[in-house]
This record gives sequence, C-alpha cells and structure tokens, in this order.
Amino acid sequence: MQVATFLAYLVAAALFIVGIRRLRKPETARSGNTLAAVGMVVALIATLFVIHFQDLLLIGVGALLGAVVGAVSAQRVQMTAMPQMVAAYNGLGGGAAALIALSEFIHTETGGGESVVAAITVPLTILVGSVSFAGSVIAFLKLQELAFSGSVTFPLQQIVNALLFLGILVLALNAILGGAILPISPVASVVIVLIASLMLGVLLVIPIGGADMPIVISLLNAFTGLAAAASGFVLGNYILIIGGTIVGASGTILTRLMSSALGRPLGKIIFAGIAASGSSKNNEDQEEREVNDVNAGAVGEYLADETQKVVIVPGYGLAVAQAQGPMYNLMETLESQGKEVLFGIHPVAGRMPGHMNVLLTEAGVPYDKLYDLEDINPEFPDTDAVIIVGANDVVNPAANDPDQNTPISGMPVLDVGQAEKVIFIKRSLSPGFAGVDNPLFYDTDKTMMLFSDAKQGLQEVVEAVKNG
Amino acid sequence: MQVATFLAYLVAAALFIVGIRRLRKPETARSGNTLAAVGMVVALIATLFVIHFQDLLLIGVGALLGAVVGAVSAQRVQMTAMPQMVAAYNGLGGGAAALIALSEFIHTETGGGESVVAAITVPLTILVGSVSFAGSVIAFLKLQELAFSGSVTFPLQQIVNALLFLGILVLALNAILGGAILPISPVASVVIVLIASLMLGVLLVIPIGGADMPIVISLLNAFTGLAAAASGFVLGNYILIIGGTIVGASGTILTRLMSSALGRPLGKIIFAGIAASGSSKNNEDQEEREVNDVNAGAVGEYLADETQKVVIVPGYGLAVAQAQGPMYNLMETLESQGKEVLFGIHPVAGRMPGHMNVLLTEAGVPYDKLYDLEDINPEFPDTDAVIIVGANDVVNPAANDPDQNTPISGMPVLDVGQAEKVIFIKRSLSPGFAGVDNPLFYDTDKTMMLFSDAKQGLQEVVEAVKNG
Amino acid sequence: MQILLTQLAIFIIAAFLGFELISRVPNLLHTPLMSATNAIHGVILVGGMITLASAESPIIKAVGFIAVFFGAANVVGGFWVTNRMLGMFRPPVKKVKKRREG
Amino acid sequence: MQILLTQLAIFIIAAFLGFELISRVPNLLHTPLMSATNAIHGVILVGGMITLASAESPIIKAVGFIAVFFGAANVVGGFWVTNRMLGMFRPPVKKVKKRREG
Ligand SMILES: NC(=O)c1ccc[n+]([C@@H]2O[C@H](COP(=O)([O-])OP(=O)(O)OC[C@H]3O[C@@H](n4cnc5c(N)ncnc54)[C@H](OP(=O)(O)O)[C@@H]3O)[C@@H](O)[C@H]2O)c1
Ligand SMILES: NC(=O)c1ccc[n+]([C@@H]2O[C@H](COP(=O)([O-])OP(=O)(O)OC[C@H]3O[C@@H](n4cnc5c(N)ncnc54)[C@H](OP(=O)(O)O)[C@@H]3O)[C@@H](O)[C@H]2O)c1
Repeated sequence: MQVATFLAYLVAAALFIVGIRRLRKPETARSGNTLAAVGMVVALIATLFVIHFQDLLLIGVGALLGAVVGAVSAQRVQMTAMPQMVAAYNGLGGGAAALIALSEFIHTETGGGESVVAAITVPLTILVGSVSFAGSVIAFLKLQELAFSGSVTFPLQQIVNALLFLGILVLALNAILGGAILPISPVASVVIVLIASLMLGVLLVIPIGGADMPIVISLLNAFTGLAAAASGFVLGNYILIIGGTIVGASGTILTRLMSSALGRPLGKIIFAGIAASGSSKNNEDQEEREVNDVNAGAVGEYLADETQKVVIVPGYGLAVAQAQGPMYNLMETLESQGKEVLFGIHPVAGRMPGHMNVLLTEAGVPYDKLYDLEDINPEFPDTDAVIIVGANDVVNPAANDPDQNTPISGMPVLDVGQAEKVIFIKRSLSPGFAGVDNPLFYDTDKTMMLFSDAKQGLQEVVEAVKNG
Repeated sequence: MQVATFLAYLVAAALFIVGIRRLRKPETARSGNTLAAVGMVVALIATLFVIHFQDLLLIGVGALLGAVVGAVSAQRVQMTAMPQMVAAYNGLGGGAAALIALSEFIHTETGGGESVVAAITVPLTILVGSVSFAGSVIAFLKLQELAFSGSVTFPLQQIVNALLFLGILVLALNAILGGAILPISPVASVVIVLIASLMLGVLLVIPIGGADMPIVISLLNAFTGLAAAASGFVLGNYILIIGGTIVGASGTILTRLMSSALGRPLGKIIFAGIAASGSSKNNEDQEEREVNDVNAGAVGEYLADETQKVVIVPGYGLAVAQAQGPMYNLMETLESQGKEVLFGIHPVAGRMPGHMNVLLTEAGVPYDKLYDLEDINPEFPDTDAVIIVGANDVVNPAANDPDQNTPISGMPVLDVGQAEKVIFIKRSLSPGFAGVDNPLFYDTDKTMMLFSDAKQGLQEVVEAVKNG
Repeated sequence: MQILLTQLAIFIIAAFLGFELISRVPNLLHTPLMSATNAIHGVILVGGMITLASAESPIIKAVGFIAVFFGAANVVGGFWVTNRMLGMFRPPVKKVKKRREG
Repeated sequence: MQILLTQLAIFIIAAFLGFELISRVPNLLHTPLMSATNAIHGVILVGGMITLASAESPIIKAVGFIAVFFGAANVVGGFWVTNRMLGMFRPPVKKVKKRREG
C-alpha cells in the first residue's frame, strides 16, 4: 500500500463524508453530490498506482462500458422511474461485491495463502452482496411493473426463508473450515452460497408491496454498503472499508427515516409482506354504489360562487396527465377573484419523494403556497373546497380505519374530509397505487366526482370559473 | 500492543461515544455519564496488561492520590462553583499531556530512537497541553474571584501574543531539527517551549471577562482533548487518539453552541477581551439619579389589588439568598387569590446553565410554570407585574442598546419592560455579574425598587399580599 | 494482526459516524440522499480493479471484468441520476428554512 | 509507516464523528456535556501510566508520577462532578420534550 494512495483514500473518504453532510440540506445538496463524485474520482485514480499495469486496458474497457451504460440510463430515465433506476445501480454494486469476494476466494483457494480474515469475510460479502443484487433486481421489476407486481406470497414463506438462510450459514461455515462439515469442496460450497443467497434475495422482496419499495431499496442500499465494507476487509483496502461502512450505517438510519415518513414500521414491511393490490376485491361493488357525478361547469360554478378558501391536493395523476400548467391557471383564476388558494403536498404523493414539489415549482407555483402534511391539515376545517387532482391514497381516510388492514393502514393522510366540499378530478373510480377504495368517493353530499383526465378536466374547470 | 488490550480500547471508545450520545438528552444524560465512566475503567484496566509491572506500585499511589483529590473536591464543591471546578480538572488533563510529551521527548533524546512522528507531535502536545493548563488555572482564579477578576488588558496585547506564539514555533522547529536552527539544545528548547506556552495560556485568558468563562473553559476543554490525541500519536496509543480526538472535535462544536446561547461570537470573546467590570464607572452617577423606592407593603398591595397575571424572574441573587422557599410561597399565595403566576428563566440566569431550574424544582415549583427565554417574552405584553428577584443582567435592556458596548451587548434578554409594572427585589442599585447598570432601575413610573435581601424581601411581600 | 485490528477500529468509528451523519433530513431529500450514498458504495469499483489486476486465471479475469463493469455503472449512473434529481428542485432559501424544520 | 497512516485515518474519522456528535443540545446540558467530555479526555491517564512504567531516569519517573496524579484527578473529579450536576435536575419527561425543542 503506497503512502500517496493511502493519503488520497483519506481525502476521498473526507469528500464522501462532507458530501453526505451537504446532502442533508436542499441548498447544498447538489454540491454535496458533486463533492462525493470528486471523492470517487480521487479514490479511483489513487487505485491505479497500486495495481499491475498490464491489465489497465481490460479495466479501462470494463469501466468505460459500465460508465456509458450508467450515464445513458441515468440520462434517459423518466423522473417517475428514478426509484427503480436507483435499485438497478444498487443491485450492480451488490453483484460486484459478491463477484469480487468469489474470485478472491477461488484465488486464495487455488493460489493458497488462506487468511483467517478472508475466510470469514468472503462468505459474508457473497451473502450480503448477492441478497442485495437479487433483491434489487426484483425491486426494479416490481416498480417497472414488469413482473411480481403487487405482493407475491406463498404459504410458509417465512419458514422457507429461515431454512434457506440456515443452509447458507452451514455452507459458509463448511467453506471457512475447508470442507470439514459437508462432503462439498470449499469452492463448490461458496458457489452454492452465492446461488442460495440470490434465491434468498428474491424471496425476501417478492412479498413486499410496491408502495414500500422506496424503503426496501434504501435497505438494500445499506446492505450493499455493508458488502463493500466486507470486501474491503477481504482485500485489505481502506477506502472500501470506510466508504462501505459509512454507506451501510447511514443507509440504515435513512431507511428508518423513510419508513417513518411513509408511516410504515420497518418490521411490518419486511415480515408482513402487505398486499399492495387489493384493488380487484374493491372494484366489484363500486358500480352499484352511487356517486355524485358532476361536470366541469358545476364545479366551476361552485368554486366561483360558494368558496373563499380553496385547497388543491395534487397526486400521481397530475404527473401522468402533465396537468401542472392548467392547475397553475386555476390558481391564478381563483386568486383573481379574491379567493385564497393553498396546495397540500403529501410526502408520498406521486411516485417519488418531492415529486409534487418538482412539478409545481416547474409550473411556477410560489413555494409559500405549498404546505406540508402537518401544515395543511389544520387548514381544512375552514376550507370551503378541496380539489383533489389525480390523487387517492394520500387523501384516503381508509388509511386510519382500524378495521381495515390495507397497504396504507397507519399512513398519515391529508384530512380533506374536514373541508366543506371535496372535489375529485380523476378518470374513474379506480383506486390508486395502493389499490384501496376511497369511502369519500361515495359521500354524495360532501363529494363531487369530476370524471376526466386531469389536464382536460382542469382546463374546463378554469373556463367554467371564469364564466360562472 | 496486545490484541485483548486493543479490543478493550475499542469497547472503551464505543462506550465514550454512546455516553456522549446519551448526554444530549436530559432523560438519558446521567446514564450517559456513567457509561463513559465505565469506558474509562475498561481502558485503564486494559492498559495494565501492556505495561511493566514493577512500576505498578508507583502508578497505584499516584492514581490513588489523584482519585482522592478529584473525588473530594468534586463532592465538596458548591454548585455555583462547578464551572471553575471543571476548569481545574481540565487544566490537570492538559498539564498531564504536556508532561507526558516532555518526558517522552527527553526519553527519546537520551535513549535515542528518534521517530519522525514523535518529533512533530511532541512539541505540539506540549504547546496545546501547556496553554490549556495555564489558561484553565487563570479561568479558575477568575471564577473563584481570587485574581485577575474582570478583564485584565495591557497595550499591544495581541502583538505580544503573536510574537510569543511565533517564538514557540521557532523553538519547536529547532527541537524537531535537533537544534539545527538555534544554538539551543533540543531538550532545552522543548523546555522553553513549555514555559512559553504556559505564558501564552495566561495571556490568552486574562483579558476575557468572567461572563464568558464558561465558553472559554469549553474551548480549553477541546484543546486538552486535542493534546490527548496528539500524545496518543506520540505513544502510538489508540484509545488516546480516539478519545482525545472525539473530545477535541465535539468540544469545539459545543463551544460554538454555548457562545451562541450566550449570544457572544467566539471571535469577539477571544480577541476583543471585553471588560466584564465596567461597574465602577457606572456606580458614580447612580446616587444622583432618582428611583421609585418602595417597601414590601406597597408591593404586596399592588400585587393583591392590581394584578391578574404575574411573571417572576429569578436570578443569581435568589441563589445567594437561598430564597426559593419564600418564592414558592409567593406563587402559592398569588394563585390562592386566583392570579396566574409564571416563571421566566433566562438560559444564563445564575452562575451555571440550568442553575435556576435546579433551585426552583428543589423548591417544588411545577415544571410547566418554568418558561424559557423564547416562551416567556411573548407573555410580557399582557402581564400586569414582573417580579425580578436578585437578577439584573438577564433583564437588562442595555444589552440590546446599540450605543453601548457592554459585556452583555448582543445577549438576548428577558423583555420585562413590556409588562405593566416591573418590581426589583435586590439589596442595592449595584449592577450584576457583568457590571452593567440597568436603565430600568430609573424608570420611576414603571419600576418599583424593593431594596432588601431576596429571602427577607419575599417573605415580607408574601405577608403583605395576604393582608392586602 | 495489528493491521486487522486498526481496520476494525476504523470500521467501528466509521459506523458510528454513519449513524450520526443522517438525522432530520427533509422528505424532499430522502431519495437523493439514498441515491447519492448508493453511488458512493460504487467505490466497490476499486475492489473490482484490484481483483481484475491481480487475476491470473481467465475465469477470475472474466469475473473481475464483470465486477468492474458493474461497479462503473453503479458509480456513474448513481451520481448522474442523483444530480438530475437534485437539478429538478431548486427551492428558494426561505422555503428551504420551512422544510428543514418540518 | 502503515501503522501511522491507519492512525491518521482513525484520527480523521474520529474528528468527523466528534463534530457530528454534538448538535442541538438544550442549554440545560451544556455544562454537564462539557464536564463529561472533560472527564473523557482524562483518558490521558493511560498515557501517564505508560510513561511512568517505561521511565528509567528518576526525573522522568517524577514527571510521569505527576502526570498520573493529574490524569487520575481529571478522570475521577470530572465524572464525579458531572454526576452531581446531572443529579440536580430531574425534569419530568413532558417538560424535557419542551426543553429539547426550545
Ligand atoms: N412518493 C413516493 O416516494 C412513493 C414511491 C412509491 C410509491 N408511492 C405510493 O404512491 C401513492 C401516491 O398516492 P397518490 O394519491 O399521489 O396517487 P395514487 O393514490 O396512486 O392515485 C393516483 C390516482 O390518479 C388517477 N389518475 C391516473 N392517471 C390520471 C390522469 N391522467 N388524469 C387524472 N387522474 C389520473 C388514478 O385514478 P383514475 O385511474 O381513476 O384516474 C389514481 O386514483 C401512495 O400510495 C404512495 O405510497 C409513493
Ligand atoms: N448561567 C451561566 O452559565 C453563567 C455562567 C457564568 C456567568 N454568568 C453570568 O451571570 C449573570 C447572570 O445574570 P443574573 O441576572 O442572573 O445575575 P446578575 O446579573 O449577576 O445579578 C445578580 C443580582 O443579584 C443581586 N443580589 C445578590 N445577592 C443578593 C441577595 N442576597 N438578595 C437579593 N439580591 C441579591 C445583586 O444586586 P445587589 O447586590 O444590589 O443585591 C445583583 O444585581 C449573567 O451576566 C451571565 O452571563 C452566567
């Protein structure tokens, strides 16, 4: 280990830390990300000085390919698809860790030079890395709605997982003790550990509902960090140890933060495997039940004549319909008539945290009109009308109904029922992401349902308000 | 370095960290202190296994003596004297670091075995340790009001300090380079460094006013931590490096926190050397100026007849007079007459943070009646009377008077002037700790001055209220 | 052995640091923070380089090559996508204040 | 050399940890926290023990002895006085909540 390289590693570590620190505040977040990236460059360059040069070409090619793939995908991805993109990158990292540990193991096995540290950390790295890899792949497929959408469960799932885990431990031990326990060669058992870990990763994630995926991804992110740290012990490399450990630890805390923000205890997510698509069940009895179906004219009239204070609650549908422009117009029109207009932004509205803030600031809505969950709920009692555009879960009172066990049970929601009138602008009665039917739809004297695409519907309402 | 010892050191370090974490919250603070102490015991025991046993006796004697001195002093010290006690212990730590570095230096010089690390860290340790030692001694003397009370300044102070520091650096360099620069032997120059550093410590602290001492002590505390870390490098000892560094870093942040809580920018404290005893100047013109001098009867009558809402502001004088009991009676009496009574507690009221909270809870005042600075100030406008018992600085509007540069300038104070009437219970017109005269004293139609010892005065007032 | 011990020390302290680093982060920044730390553990690429460089047998070379590829994609994609995310919200300072408390 | 480098690494990470450890502490706890950390750097006593144990010349022995004495006083006095301080305020939890925000 050359001194210069080591010192460069320390610089890189410091840059990682400062970067994360700056990522905690909106004003400095972007520079924080840049600093961390600089740290990464420093670490990579420093590494070039401690490796054989004959392989530089091969490394260069591999790195270049990876960089291109990463850059292109990152540039192309839709904002709403970013969570699954993160999952994908995370999986790659975990896979890399597992592969490195694997080859190190084969290396020491064949080339000899068995070290006690490696013997223990290698299987650990393979286990954690593979789980992270497989889990991330599943998370990606789920969020892309390519496969396993909703919650895939089968009987005795927990027991199966437990047994699988046990088997992995035994095999790992067998590998560590050089095949003393089972009639399987160390290399073979390590390979089996890898495969079994992949299975475990799949089984752990398939039962988890899509709404919880951001949390699961964050958890797998922490896993990968741990795997990187473990591989650092395998290779005796300090930047791997420091960087990996910090990510592992901070990732764990971040996961707890997110789960509490979405109002879901972590244990419940991982072990309960809450169904995220009970919608089918609900859809049937919808048709019979009567709703107060209105047209844009009626909505516009009501807003123009009956309201003083209006709260607008945007949701995922607004993003789908790209209706932020018309929403801005509606705000202007209402204000031009001397009405007060606020926006209620639920932390998980849309498909990624901050999703709605992004859209509305794009549209030019001033920031002081955007209210957080805590800030807006007290406003509802003296609100004349709440306009809910393409949102359901975030305003669904069923979340706080103790008798129902839904994917969103326990999640704090916007308490729109408190307001004088509730106006939904959505295309149908179909529920939202979590697939939970919304009792408010059927409260015929409080609720108006304007069935329409968000964009078109809002445009019509604006017209109606102007004329009405 | 034995493995067991090293692992024990890691445990000790973890206990230190967890201890500090728990010290951040009142409920867990005490256990946090205990955990850190346990960590210390672990570290000390572990050390016994890596040192020659023949010296165990000598070590035992020294440690025992130190322990006894520490324990007795800590048990005996008055609560109000605790800040200077902390200063004393801190000084001892700094001194120890300096001495260790010194003897290591002599050791390597005579015994040979010069290492580049030691060569650099030894003078550093001596410098920081000595400054911390001398500075703490001065802080102790100031707070005990044994010497240097107030701010001791002399012309060109900053320049003298700068030159002294420069000289230290040159001598240190000379020591590092084995006497290459000056015709002074390394050992000699190191000894001179030690003496000069002691002088520097003295000069740095004497100009600083007593009100800022808690902050200065915190800063010196961080210094000692740094010195301990440096000596860790000298001895290649890990618990010294870890423990010392953590204290050094956290101490720095804590110092910044305290200085902002007392509303004093750190730079101003260290370089300006604000006079903390301008009192003499003010005292002269006091006599002429007229005050509304009243007796307890008048106060009692006013409270009984004219007030609905009363705020009591306790200060250092309450502690001196041990008047918390009568104050509690006053609260009861007023409440028995259906009046609302609150207590306004300034963060620096008294002589140590939390001083007033301690006294009042001792007296049995329920906690929900104790209001912080931020919470009480909004209450004053609709308050009929503020009773200020043995306090001055914390209610002195001069602190926010831009034209005056006083020791308390910039410190947020309790805005008692907002209330209908202000009643001071103190023995004289003499100002408080910071020695700043209080304009409120002379506002004859708003202020009543009840000149009396706090305890006696409060008792009389209670009687008067009962009768009045 | 001593090396291993010091590595252990670094691991423990770094773990405590990681725990402390994250606290009271506004919802807005959860995803970017996750994405950025995700990019940081792409430092595993360093491991991939070392493995590939020290590989004799072709099979290990191949595995190492994949590792490098994965790691590079993790690093570049991770930082890039984070940067895009953060580019999307530029709240004026006053609102930022509000957020941070909330 | 490698040892020194790893010590440096530990120093840097521990410094970052120290910075993170202290944040938003209620006024009430400033003095106890200062006093407790003050006791922690009494770990210098370890150094005193090592110096004294490895001392040949009587003068170094003497110096080491004083160092041990100082260190012990720092440790014992520091933790003891902190414990007394903390013993003096036992706010009921509800108030504690209030404090922490304020
Ligand atoms: N924010 C995050 O980080 C995150 C991440 C992953 C998952 N989630 C989950 O996503 C959900 C977000 O809740 P949400 O209320 O914002 O959305 P939602 O509950 O998923 O509801 C979206 C609604 O928009 C309507 N819609 C779809 N396209 C539309 C269009 N073109 N015009 C008008 N309406 C349209 C849909 O009803 P119609 O089909 O009848 O129009 C649907 O009911 C939560 O369950 C949250 O847990 C959030
Ligand atoms: N809290 C901390 O951590 C801390 C630490 C160090 C310094 N300080 C400083 O201490 C000061 C605290 O302010 P403070 O308003 O609480 O106290 P103060 O400003 O020092 O005023 C104390 C007042 O009590 C009166 N007094 C003394 N003995 C009395 C007795 N037996 N009966 C009645 N009155 C008596 C004195 O006036 P008479 O002589 O006329 O009676 C004096 O004016 C601040 O300047 C603060 O910066 C605080």
